[in-house]
Amino acid sequence: MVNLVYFARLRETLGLDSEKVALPQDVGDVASLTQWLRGRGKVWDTELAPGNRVRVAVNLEVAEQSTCIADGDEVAFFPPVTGG
Amino acid sequence: MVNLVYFARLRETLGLDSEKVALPQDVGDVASLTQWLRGRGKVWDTELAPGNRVRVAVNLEVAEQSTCIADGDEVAFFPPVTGG
Amino acid sequence: MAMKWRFFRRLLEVKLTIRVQTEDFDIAAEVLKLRRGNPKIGAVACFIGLVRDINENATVAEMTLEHYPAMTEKALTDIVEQAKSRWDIMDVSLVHRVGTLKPMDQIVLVVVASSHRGAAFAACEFIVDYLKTRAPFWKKEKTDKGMRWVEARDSDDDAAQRWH
Amino acid sequence: MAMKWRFFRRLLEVKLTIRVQTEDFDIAAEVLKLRRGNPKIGAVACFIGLVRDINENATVAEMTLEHYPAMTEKALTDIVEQAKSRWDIMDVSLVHRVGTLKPMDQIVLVVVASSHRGAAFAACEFIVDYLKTRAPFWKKEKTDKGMRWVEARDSDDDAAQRWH
Repeated sequence: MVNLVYFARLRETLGLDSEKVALPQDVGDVASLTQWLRGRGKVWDTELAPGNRVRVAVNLEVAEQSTCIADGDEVAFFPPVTGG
Repeated sequence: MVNLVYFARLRETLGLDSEKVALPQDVGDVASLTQWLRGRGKVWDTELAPGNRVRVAVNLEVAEQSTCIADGDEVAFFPPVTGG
Repeated sequence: MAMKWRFFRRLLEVKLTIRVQTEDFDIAAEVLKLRRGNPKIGAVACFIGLVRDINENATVAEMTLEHYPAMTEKALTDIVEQAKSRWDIMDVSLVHRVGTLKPMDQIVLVVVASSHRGAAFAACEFIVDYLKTRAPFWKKEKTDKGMRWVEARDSDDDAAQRWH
Repeated sequence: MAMKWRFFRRLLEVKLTIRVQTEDFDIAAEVLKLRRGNPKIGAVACFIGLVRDINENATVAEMTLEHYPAMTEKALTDIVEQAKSRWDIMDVSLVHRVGTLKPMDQIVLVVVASSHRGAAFAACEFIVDYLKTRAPFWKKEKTDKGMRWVEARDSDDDAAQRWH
Protein backbone atom coordinates (compact mmCIF):
# COMPACT_ATOMS: atom_id res chain seq x y z
CA MET A 1 0.00 0.00 0.00
CA VAL A 2 1.05 3.55 -0.72
CA ASN A 3 -0.21 6.64 1.10
CA LEU A 4 -1.29 9.42 -1.28
CA VAL A 5 -1.80 12.94 0.08
CA TYR A 6 -3.12 16.02 -1.69
CA PHE A 7 -2.71 19.68 -0.77
CA ALA A 8 -4.11 23.14 -1.51
CA ARG A 9 -5.90 23.52 -4.86
CA LEU A 10 -5.44 19.82 -5.68
CA ARG A 11 -6.97 18.74 -2.37
CA GLU A 12 -10.01 20.89 -3.12
CA THR A 13 -10.56 19.98 -6.75
CA LEU A 14 -9.94 16.27 -6.21
CA GLY A 15 -12.13 16.42 -3.10
CA LEU A 16 -9.70 14.27 -1.16
CA ASP A 17 -6.89 14.93 1.29
CA SER A 18 -5.46 11.41 1.50
CA GLU A 19 -6.04 7.82 0.50
CA LYS A 20 -4.28 4.47 0.75
CA VAL A 21 -3.96 2.57 -2.50
CA ALA A 22 -2.47 -0.71 -3.66
CA LEU A 23 -0.31 0.00 -6.69
CA PRO A 24 -0.79 -2.09 -9.88
CA GLN A 25 2.25 -4.11 -10.94
CA ASP A 26 3.29 -1.64 -13.68
CA VAL A 27 3.25 1.50 -11.47
CA GLY A 28 6.76 2.01 -10.10
CA ASP A 29 7.61 5.69 -10.44
CA VAL A 30 6.05 9.15 -10.27
CA ALA A 31 5.29 9.25 -14.00
CA SER A 32 3.41 5.95 -14.04
CA LEU A 33 1.59 6.72 -10.80
CA THR A 34 0.42 10.06 -12.22
CA GLN A 35 -0.67 8.33 -15.43
CA TRP A 36 -2.57 5.71 -13.44
CA LEU A 37 -4.36 8.36 -11.33
CA ARG A 38 -5.30 10.32 -14.48
CA GLY A 39 -7.00 7.13 -15.66
CA ARG A 40 -9.66 7.78 -13.02
CA GLY A 41 -10.96 10.39 -15.48
CA LYS A 42 -12.71 13.75 -14.98
CA VAL A 43 -10.93 16.12 -12.52
CA TRP A 44 -8.14 13.59 -12.04
CA ASP A 45 -7.27 13.69 -15.71
CA THR A 46 -7.50 17.50 -15.83
CA GLU A 47 -5.74 18.35 -12.60
CA LEU A 48 -2.82 15.99 -13.03
CA ALA A 49 -2.23 16.91 -16.70
CA PRO A 50 1.37 17.85 -17.53
CA GLY A 51 0.62 21.54 -18.20
CA ASN A 52 -0.76 21.96 -14.70
CA ARG A 53 2.57 22.38 -12.87
CA VAL A 54 1.79 19.65 -10.33
CA ARG A 55 4.61 19.02 -7.87
CA VAL A 56 5.22 15.61 -6.32
CA ALA A 57 7.08 14.69 -3.14
CA VAL A 58 7.99 11.10 -2.26
CA ASN A 59 8.65 10.46 1.41
CA LEU A 60 8.83 14.21 2.09
CA GLU A 61 11.43 14.93 -0.61
CA VAL A 62 10.68 16.79 -3.83
CA ALA A 63 10.56 14.14 -6.58
CA GLU A 64 11.12 13.94 -10.35
CA GLN A 65 8.99 12.06 -12.89
CA SER A 66 11.50 9.21 -12.66
CA THR A 67 11.57 8.94 -8.86
CA CYS A 68 10.77 5.38 -7.79
CA ILE A 69 7.77 4.54 -5.65
CA ALA A 70 7.56 1.42 -3.50
CA ASP A 71 5.20 -0.10 -0.98
CA GLY A 72 4.99 1.94 2.22
CA ASP A 73 5.89 5.25 0.59
CA GLU A 74 4.02 8.49 1.09
CA VAL A 75 3.46 10.37 -2.16
CA ALA A 76 2.22 13.96 -2.05
CA PHE A 77 0.68 15.93 -4.94
CA PHE A 78 0.47 19.70 -4.71
CA PRO A 79 0.72 22.97 -6.70
CA PRO A 80 3.92 25.04 -6.66
CA VAL A 81 4.43 26.34 -3.13
CA THR A 82 3.50 29.91 -2.19
CA GLY A 83 4.57 30.36 1.42
CA GLY A 84 6.90 32.87 3.02
CA MET B 1 37.70 82.66 9.76
CA VAL B 2 37.34 78.94 9.29
CA ASN B 3 36.09 76.47 11.88
CA LEU B 4 38.33 73.41 12.23
CA VAL B 5 37.03 70.34 14.05
CA TYR B 6 38.84 67.12 14.98
CA PHE B 7 37.41 63.71 15.85
CA ALA B 8 38.37 60.40 17.40
CA ARG B 9 42.09 59.52 17.37
CA LEU B 10 42.97 62.90 15.79
CA ARG B 11 41.10 64.83 18.46
CA GLU B 12 43.04 62.93 21.13
CA THR B 13 46.52 63.12 19.62
CA LEU B 14 46.16 66.76 18.58
CA GLY B 15 44.67 67.55 21.99
CA LEU B 16 42.02 69.75 20.43
CA ASP B 17 38.41 69.28 19.40
CA SER B 18 37.89 72.55 17.54
CA GLU B 19 39.47 75.90 16.77
CA LYS B 20 38.72 78.99 14.71
CA VAL B 21 41.54 80.10 12.45
CA ALA B 22 42.14 82.86 9.93
CA LEU B 23 43.51 81.27 6.77
CA PRO B 24 46.68 82.65 5.18
CA GLN B 25 46.23 84.03 1.67
CA ASP B 26 47.74 80.97 -0.02
CA VAL B 27 45.52 78.40 1.72
CA GLY B 28 42.49 77.75 -0.48
CA ASP B 29 41.90 74.03 -0.58
CA VAL B 30 42.15 70.90 1.55
CA ALA B 31 45.70 70.10 0.39
CA SER B 32 47.11 73.52 1.27
CA LEU B 33 45.21 73.68 4.57
CA THR B 34 46.62 70.28 5.57
CA GLN B 35 50.11 71.41 4.55
CA TRP B 36 49.73 74.60 6.58
CA LEU B 37 48.55 72.69 9.69
CA ARG B 38 51.46 70.23 9.34
CA GLY B 39 53.74 73.27 9.54
CA ARG B 40 52.80 73.52 13.22
CA GLY B 41 55.25 70.63 13.66
CA LYS B 42 55.32 67.67 16.09
CA VAL B 43 52.05 65.70 16.29
CA TRP B 44 50.50 67.94 13.62
CA ASP B 45 53.14 66.94 11.13
CA THR B 46 52.91 63.25 12.06
CA GLU B 47 49.15 62.90 12.33
CA LEU B 48 48.29 64.76 9.15
CA ALA B 49 50.98 63.03 7.06
CA PRO B 50 49.68 61.49 3.80
CA GLY B 51 50.23 57.87 4.89
CA ASN B 52 47.92 58.36 7.84
CA ARG B 53 44.60 57.93 6.02
CA VAL B 54 43.18 61.20 7.35
CA ARG B 55 39.71 61.99 6.03
CA VAL B 56 38.48 65.54 5.56
CA ALA B 57 34.94 66.90 5.35
CA VAL B 58 34.14 70.44 4.24
CA ASN B 59 30.76 71.75 5.33
CA LEU B 60 29.65 68.25 6.32
CA GLU B 61 30.50 66.66 2.96
CA VAL B 62 33.40 64.28 2.41
CA ALA B 63 36.10 66.29 0.60
CA GLU B 64 39.01 65.64 -1.76
CA GLN B 65 42.49 67.17 -1.60
CA SER B 66 41.36 69.68 -4.21
CA THR B 67 38.13 70.73 -2.47
CA CYS B 68 38.06 74.51 -2.01
CA ILE B 69 37.91 76.14 1.40
CA ALA B 70 36.55 79.63 1.97
CA ASP B 71 35.82 81.91 4.87
CA GLY B 72 32.99 80.64 7.07
CA ASP B 73 33.52 76.98 6.19
CA GLU B 74 33.69 74.16 8.69
CA VAL B 75 36.50 71.73 7.98
CA ALA B 76 36.63 68.42 9.85
CA PHE B 77 39.62 66.09 10.16
CA PHE B 78 39.10 62.49 11.23
CA PRO B 79 40.27 58.89 10.75
CA PRO B 80 38.34 56.50 8.50
CA VAL B 81 34.92 55.92 10.08
CA THR B 82 34.20 52.76 12.07
CA GLY B 83 30.53 52.95 13.04
CA GLY B 84 27.67 50.60 12.37
CA MET C 1 -5.52 23.99 12.31
CA ALA C 2 -5.06 25.30 15.81
CA MET C 3 -1.84 23.41 16.21
CA LYS C 4 1.41 24.72 17.47
CA TRP C 5 4.29 22.76 16.21
CA ARG C 6 7.92 23.29 16.87
CA PHE C 7 11.28 21.69 16.97
CA PHE C 8 14.82 22.61 17.83
CA ARG C 9 17.85 21.03 16.40
CA ARG C 10 21.58 21.45 16.49
CA LEU C 11 23.16 21.35 13.05
CA LEU C 12 26.80 20.92 13.93
CA GLU C 13 27.40 24.15 15.80
CA VAL C 14 24.41 26.05 14.40
CA LYS C 15 21.47 26.48 16.72
CA LEU C 16 18.31 26.14 14.69
CA THR C 17 14.82 26.95 15.86
CA ILE C 18 11.90 26.29 13.54
CA ARG C 19 8.29 26.79 14.50
CA VAL C 20 5.07 26.59 12.55
CA GLN C 21 2.21 28.12 14.48
CA THR C 22 -1.14 29.86 14.21
CA GLU C 23 -0.14 32.46 16.85
CA ASP C 24 1.60 35.71 16.04
CA PHE C 25 5.29 36.11 16.93
CA ASP C 26 7.32 38.82 18.65
CA ILE C 27 10.35 39.83 16.60
CA ALA C 28 12.29 41.25 19.55
CA ALA C 29 11.72 38.13 21.66
CA GLU C 30 12.86 35.86 18.82
CA VAL C 31 16.00 37.88 18.22
CA LEU C 32 16.77 37.99 21.91
CA LYS C 33 16.34 34.22 22.30
CA LEU C 34 18.73 33.70 19.43
CA ARG C 35 21.49 35.95 20.63
CA ARG C 36 21.17 35.76 24.39
CA GLY C 37 24.44 34.88 26.07
CA ASN C 38 26.48 34.79 22.88
CA PRO C 39 28.97 37.68 22.70
CA LYS C 40 30.47 36.28 19.47
CA ILE C 41 27.47 37.52 17.48
CA GLY C 42 28.21 40.82 15.75
CA ALA C 43 25.40 40.90 13.20
CA VAL C 44 21.78 39.82 13.03
CA ALA C 45 19.81 39.96 9.78
CA CYS C 46 16.03 39.51 9.88
CA PHE C 47 13.24 39.21 7.39
CA ILE C 48 9.56 39.65 8.16
CA GLY C 49 6.94 38.79 5.55
CA LEU C 50 3.56 40.52 5.89
CA VAL C 51 0.10 40.13 4.38
CA ARG C 52 -0.56 42.91 1.85
CA ASP C 53 -4.05 44.21 1.17
CA ILE C 54 -3.63 44.00 -2.60
CA ASN C 55 -2.25 41.12 -4.65
CA GLU C 56 -2.44 40.63 -8.40
CA ASN C 57 -4.91 43.50 -8.75
CA ALA C 58 -7.43 42.26 -6.21
CA THR C 59 -8.21 43.56 -2.74
CA VAL C 60 -7.33 40.93 -0.17
CA ALA C 61 -9.65 40.68 2.86
CA GLU C 62 -7.93 37.69 4.40
CA MET C 63 -5.69 34.78 3.58
CA THR C 64 -5.41 31.21 4.80
CA LEU C 65 -2.11 29.35 4.94
CA GLU C 66 -2.02 25.59 4.65
CA HIS C 67 1.06 23.37 4.92
CA TYR C 68 2.23 19.78 4.72
CA PRO C 69 3.34 19.28 8.31
CA ALA C 70 5.41 16.13 7.91
CA MET C 71 7.42 17.67 5.07
CA THR C 72 7.83 21.13 6.58
CA GLU C 73 10.42 20.19 9.18
CA LYS C 74 12.47 18.36 6.59
CA ALA C 75 12.26 21.11 3.96
CA LEU C 76 13.13 23.90 6.38
CA THR C 77 15.97 21.95 7.98
CA ASP C 78 17.42 21.20 4.53
CA ILE C 79 17.26 24.88 3.60
CA VAL C 80 19.06 25.93 6.76
CA GLU C 81 21.66 23.17 6.37
CA GLN C 82 22.41 24.46 2.89
CA ALA C 83 22.77 28.02 4.21
CA LYS C 84 25.05 26.74 6.96
CA SER C 85 27.31 24.94 4.51
CA ARG C 86 27.72 28.11 2.47
CA TRP C 87 28.14 30.83 5.07
CA ASP C 88 29.72 31.17 8.47
CA ILE C 89 26.54 31.65 10.48
CA MET C 90 25.87 30.90 14.13
CA ASP C 91 22.15 30.70 14.77
CA VAL C 92 18.99 30.62 12.70
CA SER C 93 15.42 31.10 13.81
CA LEU C 94 12.50 30.57 11.47
CA VAL C 95 8.85 31.07 12.40
CA HIS C 96 6.08 30.52 9.86
CA ARG C 97 2.42 31.05 10.58
CA VAL C 98 -0.45 28.95 9.24
CA GLY C 99 -4.20 29.45 9.49
CA THR C 100 -6.17 32.59 8.70
CA LEU C 101 -4.42 35.97 8.53
CA LYS C 102 -5.47 39.52 7.65
CA PRO C 103 -3.66 42.35 5.84
CA MET C 104 -0.75 43.69 7.91
CA ASP C 105 -0.46 40.41 9.85
CA GLN C 106 2.98 38.86 10.11
CA ILE C 107 3.41 35.65 8.07
CA VAL C 108 7.01 34.62 8.42
CA LEU C 109 10.15 35.55 10.32
CA VAL C 110 13.70 34.53 9.45
CA VAL C 111 16.52 35.60 11.78
CA VAL C 112 20.19 34.80 11.13
CA ALA C 113 23.02 35.60 13.54
CA SER C 114 26.68 35.66 12.59
CA SER C 115 29.96 37.24 13.60
CA HIS C 116 29.86 39.42 10.50
CA ARG C 117 27.14 41.08 8.51
CA GLY C 118 27.94 39.72 5.04
CA ALA C 119 27.20 36.13 6.06
CA ALA C 120 24.10 37.13 8.04
CA PHE C 121 22.56 39.03 5.12
CA ALA C 122 23.40 36.43 2.47
CA ALA C 123 22.16 33.47 4.51
CA CYS C 124 18.96 35.28 5.51
CA GLU C 125 18.08 36.19 1.92
CA PHE C 126 19.01 32.69 0.72
CA ILE C 127 16.73 31.09 3.31
CA VAL C 128 13.82 33.36 2.40
CA ASP C 129 14.25 32.71 -1.34
CA TYR C 130 14.37 28.95 -0.81
CA LEU C 131 11.52 29.00 1.67
CA LYS C 132 9.36 30.62 -1.02
CA THR C 133 10.15 27.93 -3.59
CA ARG C 134 10.81 24.77 -1.54
CA ALA C 135 8.83 24.77 1.68
CA PRO C 136 5.35 23.20 1.44
CA PHE C 137 3.12 26.16 2.29
CA TRP C 138 0.19 27.41 0.22
CA LYS C 139 -1.79 30.62 0.46
CA LYS C 140 -5.46 31.00 -0.33
CA GLU C 141 -6.85 34.51 -0.54
CA LYS C 142 -10.32 35.85 0.07
CA THR C 143 -10.55 38.81 -2.30
CA ASP C 144 -13.22 41.10 -3.67
CA LYS C 145 -13.26 38.71 -6.65
CA GLY C 146 -13.85 35.63 -4.50
CA MET C 147 -11.62 32.93 -3.00
CA ARG C 148 -8.51 31.93 -4.92
CA TRP C 149 -5.29 30.03 -4.43
CA VAL C 150 -2.24 32.24 -4.82
CA GLU C 151 -0.25 31.29 -7.91
CA ALA C 152 3.50 30.74 -7.60
CA ARG C 153 5.45 33.54 -9.22
CA ASP C 154 8.26 32.86 -11.66
CA SER C 155 10.21 35.67 -10.00
CA ASP C 156 10.42 33.53 -6.86
CA ASP C 157 11.97 30.68 -8.84
CA ASP C 158 14.40 33.16 -10.39
CA ALA C 159 15.34 34.47 -6.95
CA ALA C 160 16.09 30.94 -5.73
CA GLN C 161 17.96 30.05 -8.94
CA ARG C 162 20.56 32.78 -8.51
CA TRP C 163 22.04 30.96 -5.51
CA HIS C 164 23.14 28.01 -7.67
CA MET D 1 27.36 62.68 25.49
CA ALA D 2 23.99 62.02 27.08
CA MET D 3 22.19 63.55 24.16
CA LYS D 4 19.26 62.16 22.32
CA TRP D 5 19.02 63.46 18.86
CA ARG D 6 16.53 62.66 16.20
CA PHE D 7 14.92 63.83 13.07
CA PHE D 8 12.27 62.69 10.68
CA ARG D 9 12.09 63.53 7.08
CA ARG D 10 10.06 62.71 4.06
CA LEU D 11 12.21 61.92 1.02
CA LEU D 12 9.66 62.09 -1.73
CA GLU D 13 7.32 59.32 -0.63
CA VAL D 14 9.81 57.51 1.62
CA LYS D 15 9.29 57.94 5.34
CA LEU D 16 12.68 58.18 6.98
CA THR D 17 13.39 58.05 10.67
CA ILE D 18 16.94 58.55 11.88
CA ARG D 19 17.94 58.70 15.51
CA VAL D 20 21.29 58.87 17.23
CA GLN D 21 20.96 58.13 20.92
CA THR D 22 22.72 56.78 23.99
CA GLU D 23 19.66 54.70 24.98
CA ASP D 24 19.06 51.17 23.80
CA PHE D 25 16.35 50.53 21.19
CA ASP D 26 13.51 48.01 20.88
CA ILE D 27 13.55 46.25 17.51
CA ALA D 28 9.88 45.26 17.61
CA ALA D 29 8.77 48.80 18.48
CA GLU D 30 10.86 50.28 15.65
CA VAL D 31 9.49 47.81 13.12
CA LEU D 32 5.95 48.39 14.29
CA LYS D 33 6.31 52.18 14.07
CA LEU D 34 7.56 51.79 10.52
CA ARG D 35 4.85 49.53 9.24
CA ARG D 36 1.84 50.53 11.32
CA GLY D 37 -1.18 51.34 9.19
CA ASN D 38 0.48 50.53 5.88
CA PRO D 39 -1.02 47.40 4.27
CA LYS D 40 1.11 47.91 1.14
CA ILE D 41 4.21 46.64 2.97
CA GLY D 42 4.89 42.99 2.18
CA ALA D 43 8.50 42.71 3.33
CA VAL D 44 10.65 44.15 6.10
CA ALA D 45 14.41 43.57 6.21
CA CYS D 46 16.33 44.48 9.36
CA PHE D 47 19.93 44.57 10.43
CA ILE D 48 21.13 44.74 14.03
CA GLY D 49 24.80 45.37 14.81
CA LEU D 50 26.05 44.15 18.18
CA VAL D 51 29.17 44.62 20.30
CA ARG D 52 31.32 41.46 20.20
CA ASP D 53 33.56 40.49 23.10
CA ILE D 54 36.56 39.85 20.86
CA ASN D 55 37.92 42.05 18.08
CA GLU D 56 41.26 41.77 16.30
CA ASN D 57 42.49 39.19 18.83
CA ALA D 58 41.80 41.23 21.94
CA THR D 59 39.10 40.80 24.57
CA VAL D 60 36.79 43.79 24.54
CA ALA D 61 35.48 44.95 27.91
CA GLU D 62 33.62 47.97 26.60
CA MET D 63 33.49 50.34 23.67
CA THR D 64 32.75 54.02 23.28
CA LEU D 65 31.14 55.47 20.18
CA GLU D 66 31.78 59.05 19.16
CA HIS D 67 30.21 60.87 16.21
CA TYR D 68 30.20 64.19 14.37
CA PRO D 69 26.62 65.27 15.08
CA ALA D 70 26.28 68.00 12.48
CA MET D 71 27.46 65.67 9.71
CA THR D 72 25.58 62.59 10.82
CA GLU D 73 22.14 63.73 9.70
CA LYS D 74 23.48 64.73 6.32
CA ALA D 75 25.50 61.54 5.79
CA LEU D 76 22.67 59.23 6.83
CA THR D 77 20.08 61.11 4.80
CA ASP D 78 22.33 60.94 1.73
CA ILE D 79 22.77 57.20 2.19
CA VAL D 80 19.02 56.63 2.42
CA GLU D 81 18.33 58.91 -0.57
CA GLN D 82 20.74 56.83 -2.63
CA ALA D 83 19.02 53.62 -1.53
CA LYS D 84 15.67 55.17 -2.39
CA SER D 85 16.77 56.14 -5.88
CA ARG D 86 17.92 52.58 -6.56
CA TRP D 87 15.18 50.43 -5.07
CA ASP D 88 11.43 50.63 -4.68
CA ILE D 89 11.32 50.97 -0.91
CA MET D 90 8.66 52.55 1.29
CA ASP D 91 10.08 53.33 4.72
CA VAL D 92 13.47 53.34 6.37
CA SER D 93 14.33 53.53 10.04
CA LEU D 94 17.89 53.90 11.27
CA VAL D 95 18.93 54.05 14.91
CA HIS D 96 22.59 54.38 15.89
CA ARG D 97 23.81 54.46 19.45
CA VAL D 98 26.67 56.57 20.80
CA GLY D 99 28.36 56.56 24.18
CA THR D 100 29.67 53.59 26.12
CA LEU D 101 28.51 50.08 25.27
CA LYS D 102 29.38 46.58 26.47
CA PRO D 103 29.64 43.23 24.66
CA MET D 104 26.22 42.01 23.49
CA ASP D 105 24.82 45.56 23.50
CA GLN D 106 22.98 46.71 20.39
CA ILE D 107 24.87 49.34 18.36
CA VAL D 108 22.83 49.98 15.26
CA LEU D 109 19.47 49.11 13.72
CA VAL D 110 18.50 49.49 10.08
CA VAL D 111 14.94 48.61 9.04
CA VAL D 112 13.69 48.82 5.46
CA ALA D 113 10.08 48.20 4.41
CA SER D 114 8.98 47.52 0.86
CA SER D 115 6.24 45.79 -1.10
CA HIS D 116 8.66 43.04 -2.08
CA ARG D 117 11.55 41.32 -0.40
CA GLY D 118 14.24 41.84 -3.04
CA ALA D 119 14.18 45.62 -2.68
CA ALA D 120 13.99 45.43 1.13
CA PHE D 121 17.04 43.17 1.40
CA ALA D 122 19.16 45.03 -1.15
CA ALA D 123 18.43 48.47 0.28
CA CYS D 124 19.02 47.30 3.85
CA GLU D 125 22.41 45.79 3.04
CA PHE D 126 23.37 48.81 0.93
CA ILE D 127 22.53 51.19 3.78
CA VAL D 128 24.54 49.14 6.30
CA ASP D 129 27.57 48.93 3.98
CA TYR D 130 27.51 52.67 3.34
CA LEU D 131 26.88 53.48 6.98
CA LYS D 132 30.08 51.61 7.82
CA THR D 133 32.17 53.59 5.33
CA ARG D 134 30.45 57.00 5.11
CA ALA D 135 28.77 57.92 8.37
CA PRO D 136 30.96 59.81 10.86
CA PHE D 137 31.04 57.39 13.79
CA TRP D 138 34.17 56.10 15.52
CA LYS D 139 34.62 53.27 17.98
CA LYS D 140 37.15 53.17 20.78
CA GLU D 141 37.63 49.87 22.59
CA LYS D 142 38.74 49.13 26.11
CA THR D 143 40.53 45.78 25.75
CA ASP D 144 42.80 43.57 27.83
CA LYS D 145 45.63 45.26 25.91
CA GLY D 146 44.47 48.79 26.81
CA MET D 147 42.38 51.47 25.09
CA ARG D 148 42.51 51.68 21.31
CA TRP D 149 40.62 53.23 18.43
CA VAL D 150 39.13 50.63 16.13
CA GLU D 151 40.83 50.69 12.74
CA ALA D 152 38.69 50.83 9.59
CA ARG D 153 38.74 47.54 7.73
CA ASP D 154 39.40 47.36 4.02
CA SER D 155 36.66 44.73 3.77
CA ASP D 156 34.15 47.44 4.68
CA ASP D 157 35.34 49.60 1.80
CA ASP D 158 35.12 46.58 -0.49
CA ALA D 159 31.56 45.93 0.67
CA ALA D 160 30.56 49.50 -0.11
CA GLN D 161 32.41 49.47 -3.45
CA ARG D 162 30.39 46.61 -4.88
CA TRP D 163 27.29 48.81 -5.03
CA HIS D 164 28.89 51.08 -7.64
